[in-house]
Amino acid sequence: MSRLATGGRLDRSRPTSFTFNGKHLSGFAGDTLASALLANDVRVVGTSVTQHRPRGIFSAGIEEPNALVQVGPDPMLRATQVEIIDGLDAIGLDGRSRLSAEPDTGRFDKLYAHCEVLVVGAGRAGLTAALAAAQGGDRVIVVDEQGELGGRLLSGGWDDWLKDTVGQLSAMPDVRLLTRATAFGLYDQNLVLIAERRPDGGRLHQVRARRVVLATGAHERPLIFRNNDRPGVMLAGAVRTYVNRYGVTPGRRAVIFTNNDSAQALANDLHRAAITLEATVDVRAGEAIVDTRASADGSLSGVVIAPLVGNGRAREVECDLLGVSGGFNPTVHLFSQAQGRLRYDAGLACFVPEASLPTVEVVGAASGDLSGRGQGTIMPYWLVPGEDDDWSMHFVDLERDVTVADVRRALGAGMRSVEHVKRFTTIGTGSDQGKTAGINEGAIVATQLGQPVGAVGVTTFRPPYVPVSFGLIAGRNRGDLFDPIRLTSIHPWHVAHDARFENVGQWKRPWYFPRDGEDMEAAVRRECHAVREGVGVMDVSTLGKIDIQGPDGLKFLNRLYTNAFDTLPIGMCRYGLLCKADGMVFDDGVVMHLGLDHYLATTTTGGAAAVLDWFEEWLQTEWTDLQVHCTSVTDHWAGVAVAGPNARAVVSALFPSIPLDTASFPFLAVRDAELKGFPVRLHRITFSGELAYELWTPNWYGLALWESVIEAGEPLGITPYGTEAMHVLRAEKGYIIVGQETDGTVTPQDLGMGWIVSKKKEFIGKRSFRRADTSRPDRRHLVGLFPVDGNELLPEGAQLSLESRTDPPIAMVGYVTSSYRSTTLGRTFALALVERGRERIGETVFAPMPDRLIAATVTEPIFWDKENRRRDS
Amino acid sequence: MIAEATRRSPLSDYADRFGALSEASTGTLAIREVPFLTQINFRANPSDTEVLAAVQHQLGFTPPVEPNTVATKDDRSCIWLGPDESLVVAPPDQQQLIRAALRSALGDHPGAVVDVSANRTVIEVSGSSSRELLAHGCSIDLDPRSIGPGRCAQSLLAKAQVIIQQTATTPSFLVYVRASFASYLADWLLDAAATAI
Amino acid sequence: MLIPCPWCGDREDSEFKYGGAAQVAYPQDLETIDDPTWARYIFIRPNPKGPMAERWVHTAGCRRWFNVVRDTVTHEIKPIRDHA
Amino acid sequence: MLTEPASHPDHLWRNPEPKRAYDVVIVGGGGHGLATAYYLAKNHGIRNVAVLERGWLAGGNMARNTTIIRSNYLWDESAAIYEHSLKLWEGLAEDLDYDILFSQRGVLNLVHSIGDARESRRRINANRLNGIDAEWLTAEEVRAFCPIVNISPDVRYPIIGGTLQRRGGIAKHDYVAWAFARKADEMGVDLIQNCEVIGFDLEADRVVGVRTSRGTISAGKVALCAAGHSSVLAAMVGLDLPIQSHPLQALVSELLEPVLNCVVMSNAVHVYVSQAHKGELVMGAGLDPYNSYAQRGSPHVIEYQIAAAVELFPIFNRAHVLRTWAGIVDVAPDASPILGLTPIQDLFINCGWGTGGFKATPASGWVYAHTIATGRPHALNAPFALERFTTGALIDEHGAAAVAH
Repeated sequence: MSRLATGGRLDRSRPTSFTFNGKHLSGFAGDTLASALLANDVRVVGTSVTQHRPRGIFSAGIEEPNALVQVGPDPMLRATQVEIIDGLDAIGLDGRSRLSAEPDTGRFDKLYAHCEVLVVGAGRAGLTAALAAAQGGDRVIVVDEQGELGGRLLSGGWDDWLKDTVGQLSAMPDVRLLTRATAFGLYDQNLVLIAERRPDGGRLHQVRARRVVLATGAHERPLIFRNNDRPGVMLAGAVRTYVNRYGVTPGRRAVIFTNNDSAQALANDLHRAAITLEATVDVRAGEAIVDTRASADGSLSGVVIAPLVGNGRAREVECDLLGVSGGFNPTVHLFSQAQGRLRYDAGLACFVPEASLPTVEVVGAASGDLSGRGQGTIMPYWLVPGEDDDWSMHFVDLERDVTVADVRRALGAGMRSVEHVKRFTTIGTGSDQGKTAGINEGAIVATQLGQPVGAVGVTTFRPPYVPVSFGLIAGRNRGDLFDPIRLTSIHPWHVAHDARFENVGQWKRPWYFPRDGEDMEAAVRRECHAVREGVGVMDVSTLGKIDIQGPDGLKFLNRLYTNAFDTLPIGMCRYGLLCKADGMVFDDGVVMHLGLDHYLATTTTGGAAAVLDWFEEWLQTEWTDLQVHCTSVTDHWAGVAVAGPNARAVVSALFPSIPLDTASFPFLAVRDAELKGFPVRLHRITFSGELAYELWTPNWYGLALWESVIEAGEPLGITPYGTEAMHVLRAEKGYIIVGQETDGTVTPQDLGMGWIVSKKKEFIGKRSFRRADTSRPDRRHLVGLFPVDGNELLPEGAQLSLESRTDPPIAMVGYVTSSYRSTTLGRTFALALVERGRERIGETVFAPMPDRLIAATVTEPIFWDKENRRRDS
Repeated sequence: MIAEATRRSPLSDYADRFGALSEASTGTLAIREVPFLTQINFRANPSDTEVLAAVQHQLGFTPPVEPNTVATKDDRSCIWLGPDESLVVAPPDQQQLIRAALRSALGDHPGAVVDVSANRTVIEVSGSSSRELLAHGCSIDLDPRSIGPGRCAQSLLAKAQVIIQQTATTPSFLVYVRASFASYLADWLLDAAATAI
Repeated sequence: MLIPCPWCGDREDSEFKYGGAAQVAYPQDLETIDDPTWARYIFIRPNPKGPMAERWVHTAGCRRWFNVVRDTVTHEIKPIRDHA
Repeated sequence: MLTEPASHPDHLWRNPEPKRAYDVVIVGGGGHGLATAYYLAKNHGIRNVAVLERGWLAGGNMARNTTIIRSNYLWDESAAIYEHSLKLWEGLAEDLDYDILFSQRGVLNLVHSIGDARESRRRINANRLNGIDAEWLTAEEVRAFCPIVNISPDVRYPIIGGTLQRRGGIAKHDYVAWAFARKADEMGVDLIQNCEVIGFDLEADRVVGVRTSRGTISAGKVALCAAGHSSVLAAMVGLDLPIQSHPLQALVSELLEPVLNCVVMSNAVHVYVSQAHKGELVMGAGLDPYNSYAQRGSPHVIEYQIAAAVELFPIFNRAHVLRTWAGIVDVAPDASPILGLTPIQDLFINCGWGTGGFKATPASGWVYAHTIATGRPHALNAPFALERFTTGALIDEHGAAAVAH
């Protein structure tokens, strides 16, 4: 054991047992996996990713490039950040990790927060800033990645100040202290994303802060020399942390290698911990470590020291611990994400923020004030040449196993940008994102090219600052909560009656209602038959509905729709078609004239939001002179369609007092009525071509209305039908579905709906019909298709050709938009868009499928009741 | 008159689950549906003082002109929705009465009166944990220094559009949600509450 | 991004729908303009690197359209007072 | 599937000073610019060529994309140019003598709704008749091809099937760029980095040179090839382009043992993902809706995309996001490229590839080089002329390009 008898911020009364690579070990509450492993004399934690060299613990924090472990379901964590708990089971990695297929029981939570001041980093600078802001009455959030506030202060000194400051902050109501939480992203207008580690998963905090104070400290960087990757080579500051905070001696015989003053403190700590200091090698004194030696397990057993200049003799010193300090890099990741500019400070030998930003302040070591780290005087120094010109064991990026030799190859190949070198060598692309390698990369490039380090610069810092699990970011947007499920008021009945559902946008709509063991085809056949021969009922609540009021309502509708509404009397409704400015069909629906200056327009289920946005856009940004108000009432109304020859019988049973004969209630008429004390609006409209009524009621009564219709229709065998039957019925009648017969490239004329395009008035999109392409004669027209074999079903989406062969390439003249088996027609049929289709009626086209060729005859796109007798009966 | 028996609110199936949650929270959180409220969407030119005065005369409050505020008189309130738009909310079954009042207030002035009572249902979220519960899915600042009794906001809660109205300092909030989104939002609230209490 | 709705206040951009460049007028005299002019209206919009006058609509809020000037590099946003 | 990093040649390119004059100056040293230079030299013997790059070679979208390669586009015109590209990809490593890690592991498009299925079938049928490999897979076949996809009917948007292009796959973006650069350099093309174009010299309606941060360079012909920055360059000669620049976000995970054996895309939930050769998951999102030249987007776009990914692949739940970023993609109204002549003589334009640029790199270079060399569009890019926006003869690939790819 390498645990000191006393000292450290551990709870020695709480021993904690865990396993590493299957071996049972123990530590204390307060240990990280790394400190516990060191205490158990585990020096080799994993192997490197490409060269498969043994690797140990290099740092004591988030910047760890070597000690990567798999813990339970977590594929890759840093041993320096894992707090040990009883039963923790960790496995050392080889730079790669494996995902677990086990169901994940972790809970990932998400929370929004707002504050005047967000302080990132709870070291001395951060806590000082937090206290000042809090005393000014601001809401303050302090976030720190460690389990305890204090940052580097936890590694020694300042205990009283820390206890006192944290005490004050904890007592303040408007201060929130977040530990085990890493601010990983700083986005536009100070949105800060914070990943909080929780025992059962994690929580993502999304904080909007008026002001952000970055007290993110600095990362110590190594010096680079041959075989600098051996277990036992450790950042000097990390050695101090293990000794002071965890009461662990990471070695017995130590050597210090540095180019600045900070290692002096380490010497003192080593002395207190009774670790022999074999040598202090200081490049400022003209010496450097040129190589290291390894023991059997590959860990450090000694170093080779030589003068920097001249060829004085090298000497070897035995040791099992090498504390390295090449200086400090202010942690500027979040500052850079906030678009802050960096400058190279030659005196400090690092990149520092040029200046704070208007709402992002940088304080402490992060701002380049390295006094707290005791850097003192530093001799900028990066790379110790080996005894020969072999650079293949000078590691720059330990996690990615990249050496100086790789960097030299990149430069030799002609690369000059650090971004190119990064991509060529993969420096900085590991899970540590090169926290200990990035600046050294630039410095090496600079020294090799004989350029100033500042001119070479650093690669861009991108979020996240630390790896963040997918699960955390997904939060509770999973399963049914992934996207809202929209339900109608009649939904419970559909569920109770075994409906199969179809996702239509966010809505769940009944697709078909199978009865005792029916498959879909049988059910749809039965539902269609019922509507054609008897009566069917359908939930049409999902239609978009826009209430339109105001003296200019008519003018407004005339400008939007391709057809005119001037002649539409109150109490009647009319089908309407909408185009975008490019002349392509956008949506369709029915416009009801409900009263003086009062209309209601329906939209397709999927188009509701887009159409209302479209209406408002024109009203608010273009036609500001119009006195019109639009209000969405989609959810207010439940809708029940009663369709079929017996529809009138069912509806009059419910509304005996309302005359429903065609004379008094013609096609497209609208009436308000009452049923069992609740309001119902009757519309005589059809989407099946049959005699049909749509009954609307406020959705509170939707289920009651539906059940009343079912009850009244019982004697007539009323049949609930779903979207599939509805599609078949409307196709038989040649009614289009926007998004099925159209795809944003189809004009009303293409659909043969020139009849609904006004020649007289101006409307959105009209001008586009005169463009060369929209007026060419060989456009694709909507036509009907009868497969020559009436049992053959054309697949929807089948491409059509004039050539009767299946071997590509084959020229295409169109494709099948809709295709069904029709009980009504006793055969299959389809709708299709076909080049010059209207000129080809009677001709044969072919659908070359992988396994067969389907021949079909082109027909008019209407197959049922061309004369509308049934509709108007 | 209104047929109570036939009327069904979007969240009538959730009463038990809401109740169980309130119990589990030991008083820190209570969720319940407030069904069947009268809700009338009102549009009028905010600078048309004549109309505003007429509304004041008819209903005892002036439609709020200041964004994100609510005017209240007795058991009726008027929620700001936009510069020329507000939502008059009253106890159940006052549709006729309020529509008539607003219509007459408008007279022949430009504007609109639309009954949207069934368009949204209302979920009351109250208790000391209610702010944190809403903060799990709502990005706006719910702190007392930004919102309080008499204030409202339109935003997204989880992925549903909502109107949030604070009614008491307890705190207590009314969340207005489109009827078709109600069960989704209820499921989300129950799931989020598990981590909020 | 945080978008300043002139009515509801600053809100996350997820509450809004983007409306592209502002102040693109619908052509008058549609009967007479030539195809290139019409094509410009339908397809060509400013795409500046830097300050851009653009439209947003607060779909999850007051449903009002409004204009801002946003820098397409820094994402800094300045409101414009007219709401169309 | 995992391979050690490919070894790179010892020499890639010179770093020459710009000359006074070139026969052709290509503005933009991305994948398309480098490929164009290569094919100008190789196919047309035009070697007195400079590629001017504002920053570092292929440091724009080429360095930021998710490297998906496929040719299963809906319309004949798109299918033709993307299929030509795929055929070039199939011989590219050999042609450029560089291991670009091109891997035809198959591109799987998931289908979540009946409407989705109809459109997908329409597309694969068109692909087949155009001689492009395309298959329909049932949900079970989807799982057989990609075992970690969750085809449970109990998810919010269940997978009801998929389409597969087996010849589709991925390549290593940087290596592709370097390979083109190396060969172009070898044939005498000057690749000039840190050289920003700040203006153009015109004589009458003819371009004769470019002004740059490193001096004025006269040019027989100038070829714009700057993706997201095309509008900025075009504006310098008073040319308005029908394109808008948007951020397109992407991300990578840590290195993982092989878990995903193909490219998976889902238009419905806006996610596309593959596992790169070293083992990291590479994933892309949908476009941010607003115009931007900042190489970053809104976090909620990434949030939605990752939630969707975990829905499709529950096994990804504990994988980590290491790095997110955004490219600036230039999107045309019909989601198809603009490639051809401009109203200004000797000035050529290649832009509007939106999210489809990487896969088109070889073909784009091939036909652009032809257009520049002959002054006439190649048959493959003739339909993608600027005029189509006046006539209305668009090539609307929103269906196929709805999600980035």
